[in-house]
Amino acid sequence: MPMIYLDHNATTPLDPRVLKTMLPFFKKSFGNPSSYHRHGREAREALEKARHTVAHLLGAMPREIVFTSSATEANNLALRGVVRALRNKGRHIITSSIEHHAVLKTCRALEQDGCQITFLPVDGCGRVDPNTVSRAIRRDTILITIMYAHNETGVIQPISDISRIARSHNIIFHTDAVQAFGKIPIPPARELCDLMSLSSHKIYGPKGAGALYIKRGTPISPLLTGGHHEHGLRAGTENVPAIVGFAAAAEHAVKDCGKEAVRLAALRNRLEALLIDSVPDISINGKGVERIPNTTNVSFLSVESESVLLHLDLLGICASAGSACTTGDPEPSHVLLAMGCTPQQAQGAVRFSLGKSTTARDIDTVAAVLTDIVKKLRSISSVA
Amino acid sequence: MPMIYLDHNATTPLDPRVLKTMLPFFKKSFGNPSSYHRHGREAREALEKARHTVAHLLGAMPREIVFTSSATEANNLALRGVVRALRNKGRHIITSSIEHHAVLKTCRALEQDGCQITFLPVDGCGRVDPNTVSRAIRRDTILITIMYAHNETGVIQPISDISRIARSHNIIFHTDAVQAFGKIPIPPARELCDLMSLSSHKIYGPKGAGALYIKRGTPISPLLTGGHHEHGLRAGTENVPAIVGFAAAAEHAVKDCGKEAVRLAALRNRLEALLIDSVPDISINGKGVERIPNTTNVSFLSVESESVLLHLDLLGICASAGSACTTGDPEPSHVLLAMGCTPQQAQGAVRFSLGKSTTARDIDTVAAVLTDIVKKLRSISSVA
Amino acid sequence: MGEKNIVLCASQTDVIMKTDNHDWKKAYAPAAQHELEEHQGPVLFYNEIVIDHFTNPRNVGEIPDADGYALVGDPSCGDQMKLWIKVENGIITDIKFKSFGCPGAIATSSMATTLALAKPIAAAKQLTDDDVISALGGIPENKRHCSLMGIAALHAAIRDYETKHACFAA
Amino acid sequence: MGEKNIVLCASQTDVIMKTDNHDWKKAYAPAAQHELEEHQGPVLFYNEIVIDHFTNPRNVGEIPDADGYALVGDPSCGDQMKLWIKVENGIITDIKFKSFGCPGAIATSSMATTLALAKPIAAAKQLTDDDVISALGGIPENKRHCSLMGIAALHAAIRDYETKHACFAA
Ligand SMILES: Cc1ncc(COP(=O)(O)O)c(C=O)c1O
Ligand SMILES: Cc1ncc(COP(=O)(O)O)c(C=O)c1O
Ligand code: FES
Ligand code: FES
Repeated sequence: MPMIYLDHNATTPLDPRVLKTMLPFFKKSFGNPSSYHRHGREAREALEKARHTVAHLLGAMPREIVFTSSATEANNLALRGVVRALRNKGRHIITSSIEHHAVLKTCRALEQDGCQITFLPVDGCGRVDPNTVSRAIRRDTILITIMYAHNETGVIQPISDISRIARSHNIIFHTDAVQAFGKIPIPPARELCDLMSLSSHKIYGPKGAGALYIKRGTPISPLLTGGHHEHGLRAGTENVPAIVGFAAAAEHAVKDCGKEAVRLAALRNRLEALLIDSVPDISINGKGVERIPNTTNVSFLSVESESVLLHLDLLGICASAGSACTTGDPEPSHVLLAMGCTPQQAQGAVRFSLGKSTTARDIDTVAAVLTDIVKKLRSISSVA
Repeated sequence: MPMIYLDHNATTPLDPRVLKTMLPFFKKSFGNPSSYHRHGREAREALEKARHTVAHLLGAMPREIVFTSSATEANNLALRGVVRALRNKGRHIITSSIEHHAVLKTCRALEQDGCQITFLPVDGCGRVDPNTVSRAIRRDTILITIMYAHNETGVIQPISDISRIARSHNIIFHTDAVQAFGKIPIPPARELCDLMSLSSHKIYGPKGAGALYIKRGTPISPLLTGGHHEHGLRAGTENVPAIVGFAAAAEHAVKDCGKEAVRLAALRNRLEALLIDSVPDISINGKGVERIPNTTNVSFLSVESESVLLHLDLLGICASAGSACTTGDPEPSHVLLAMGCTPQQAQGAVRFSLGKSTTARDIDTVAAVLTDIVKKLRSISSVA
Repeated sequence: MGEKNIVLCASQTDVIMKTDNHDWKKAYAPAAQHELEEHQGPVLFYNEIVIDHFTNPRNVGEIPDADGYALVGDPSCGDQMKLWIKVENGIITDIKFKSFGCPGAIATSSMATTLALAKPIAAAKQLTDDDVISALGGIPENKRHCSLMGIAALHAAIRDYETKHACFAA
Repeated sequence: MGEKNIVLCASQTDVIMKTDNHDWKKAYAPAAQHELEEHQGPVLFYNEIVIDHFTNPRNVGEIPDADGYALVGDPSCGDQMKLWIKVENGIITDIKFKSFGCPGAIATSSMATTLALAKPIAAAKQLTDDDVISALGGIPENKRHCSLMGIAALHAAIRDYETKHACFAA
């Protein structure tokens, strides 16, 4: 059965070129970057080169990059680290109601620890209104965290405006740029924010690596304490092969980003056009505004997304409903509900996230297959 | 130049068989274990199989294993997680003064957060006296954390006795078993402790994976919040290749452990005997008591360990002074000082940690070379 | 010093085997198996029977002149289903359902209707979600709640039939 | 909405290049270089001159009838060294050291003695650890403190000589 993988926002296949850059660090250059000998030096050199690369791509200084094991860890470090460093200054955080769980659940946990969190609403397209950010700011606001581009809908936030507001109030600004980096051009980190989270496995890099950009001077405490790794901000023997792979993947992503964005946007738009044409009663969530080019989120009225997904899966097509890490939650997506979808619309939402391997043929196949699947499911639906 | 690697306690080369088990998860089976399709299922199956393997080897239930990115993270999760879960019960922790920095620095950080920590002393061989544990227990003691075997000296703690004391007082007991697991037989986790930390890259597995054994029912809060990964105790897309590799490495380590322990103990003893024979004024730290078989820690009086190491490195021999993650600290090892070494003895301490690749010939070479190096350095030493 | 458990240089296999022989297998293996299933996590491993009932659901449709009807919803997920029965001489002679639900809901509803068809009302009332699940050869742990919907609808439709019937009798 | 920076589907290279041309190179590159060196971390990248002075330290030994002598220690690491000088007509005609120290300490002491040898006292007093480090072609950032020991010992030995000399003159 031919495979069509349209779940690139969940994870991407590892670029074979990236794997190649990693292999030496599994084999000959296996050293611990903190070891006092040639093996250590080799590993250390590779680690610092990777840091240099990522810093350069972001428009940052190497010292401002802390490698983590994932973007989840980067988000946790950003939020918990700032809260701990500024605990005597204030306890109010502003975020949105549509953040990734790595931010949302962390905010909830911080709430239990005595923080106060403002969860901003979004409009029907899933965007935060910068004015609501301004209005939410209090004297004890220590952090604003708003994601760059959404994993479920692809919607891009008015991040520069929000950044400007944060800066004008001298409040630390964090953005989860996991789904933006490498997919769209982003301004130099130092112009945009104080903290930015990245993930390797979303850009054809290996799992097990992420990064937090930390602008020089940003008050932050470590989450993992121990040895003096990562400027004292993240203890634990560095995962050198993964970090090296992450840097290589980031380089490729940025280099290919321009062409690939155009190509994917065309394919994504084609998929949407085909579906609008052949499937009645659908809505495309977030379509009205700027989105990352590889993502579309489609609500098929009167059917349940998991049933669509299983039919697709049986035909060798991989897609998802919402983010991977809420798979299995019976509740409809918090994101779509926040955007004003009805529970039924939210239950019928399927995310297609395209990537390097996606072809026009894939798109045509998927559109055709979906037409049948939705027809079939509607024929047995109790709400059709 | 032939390479002799005697720094296995810092990190080990990846077993080629282990790399082989990992490769499919970089390539075809790259899925996110939380994704709703075949790629997700493949990854999920591999992840749960790995959990099963590690659980079985430890004498635990799969559900009691949480995979982390490193043992540092496992130690942080254990300490910070219990403190958070039991914050209304008490704030006193008992540990030793010779723990790995991942425990020691975390204790220091918790101290700043209002915990009270008892750092138990050790005897001249580096062992904690279980009676001191008993005496340190208070009504508000919530956790005892004592490492199993020491990374710098190899000394094994009277862990069963301490475990019994903890159990009889109903206090949660954590042990950092990073340097014990796979090197010596260890009792089933559930009989020994409530929490146990492991690291993959110390047993010929990949960097980027660790585990925390959490006995069913142990109160603990997550450190990384986000998606529902790892039973809700550790959010973040799972590093499937590393976890699969970790499990494979653990299997090999346990299987080979018996034979390898005998072989390495013989080689280690040979190294010590040769050095005692040919280098005057040395002392072997922790020699009097049970140690893991691959480790020896030798103080060469009147010379400075870094100078010994650089000479060794120039000859292609890799060793270390203390733990890798304190490399570059100018201060002498906190561990040796706690054992009653003079600062000078501590400054002259070199750790040799043997491993799979080590041969009798390596040992003879190293002993011969060291004789010359120490003679040379003593000839220029101001304290000789 | 009580270090009997830690025999330096002894074979690890011994300990593991001891573990196997003594407590591990007895105390942990069954639990472990259960735990594994429970923790296959959010990704679902449906078996072939379930897949078959999902892709070819039995008894889909509506019965315009039904004797009993029910609409039930699962509040946890917002899914819902409708179920109709036709009863003759106390026997369910026809049963149809429609479902806005997940694969688990569709397959269990399909199986529930299959089990109920041609059964006397009294017997159909005894059917439980466990019957449905075991007829399907099992269902992932976190999909158990879905199986309740089909059974709940069946029972509700029977109640509906009985209420109407009672009315007629009255 | 001020989204000018985010041009969907535009070439990423543009932004990166803009960054390069405008601020990045100017504002960041030099700092970045410095940062990289600083953050090569605990593992030390000694250059060949340093390695040479470490493996073949110059002027090792003692001068039994020295004119000046000093013992200095680095309190941060506990390392120490001894240094002897012989002075004739205000010129350092011989200099020897012994060191219980790290490679950085040995190499910098070796270089310090090399620089001081045959120099007039006045000139030797002007030597700084920066002179030593630059003569060595640089030393890892976290080893700078080691270079202080050789220079401190030299200056102390000169003071010792001058004190004794002053005594004689009195
Ligand atoms: C927007 C966003 N943030 C954070 C994450 C978490 O990334 P990771 O899997 O590296 O923890 C993801 C992906 O799951 C994401 O899409
Ligand atoms: C005893 C001990 N605990 C913890 C660690 C930390 O392990 P990791 O490198 O996986 O964080 C190490 C190794 O550095 C160790 O030897
Ligand atoms: S998830 Fe709603 S019925 Fe299965
Ligand atoms: S570390 Fe002590 S002198 Fe270099």
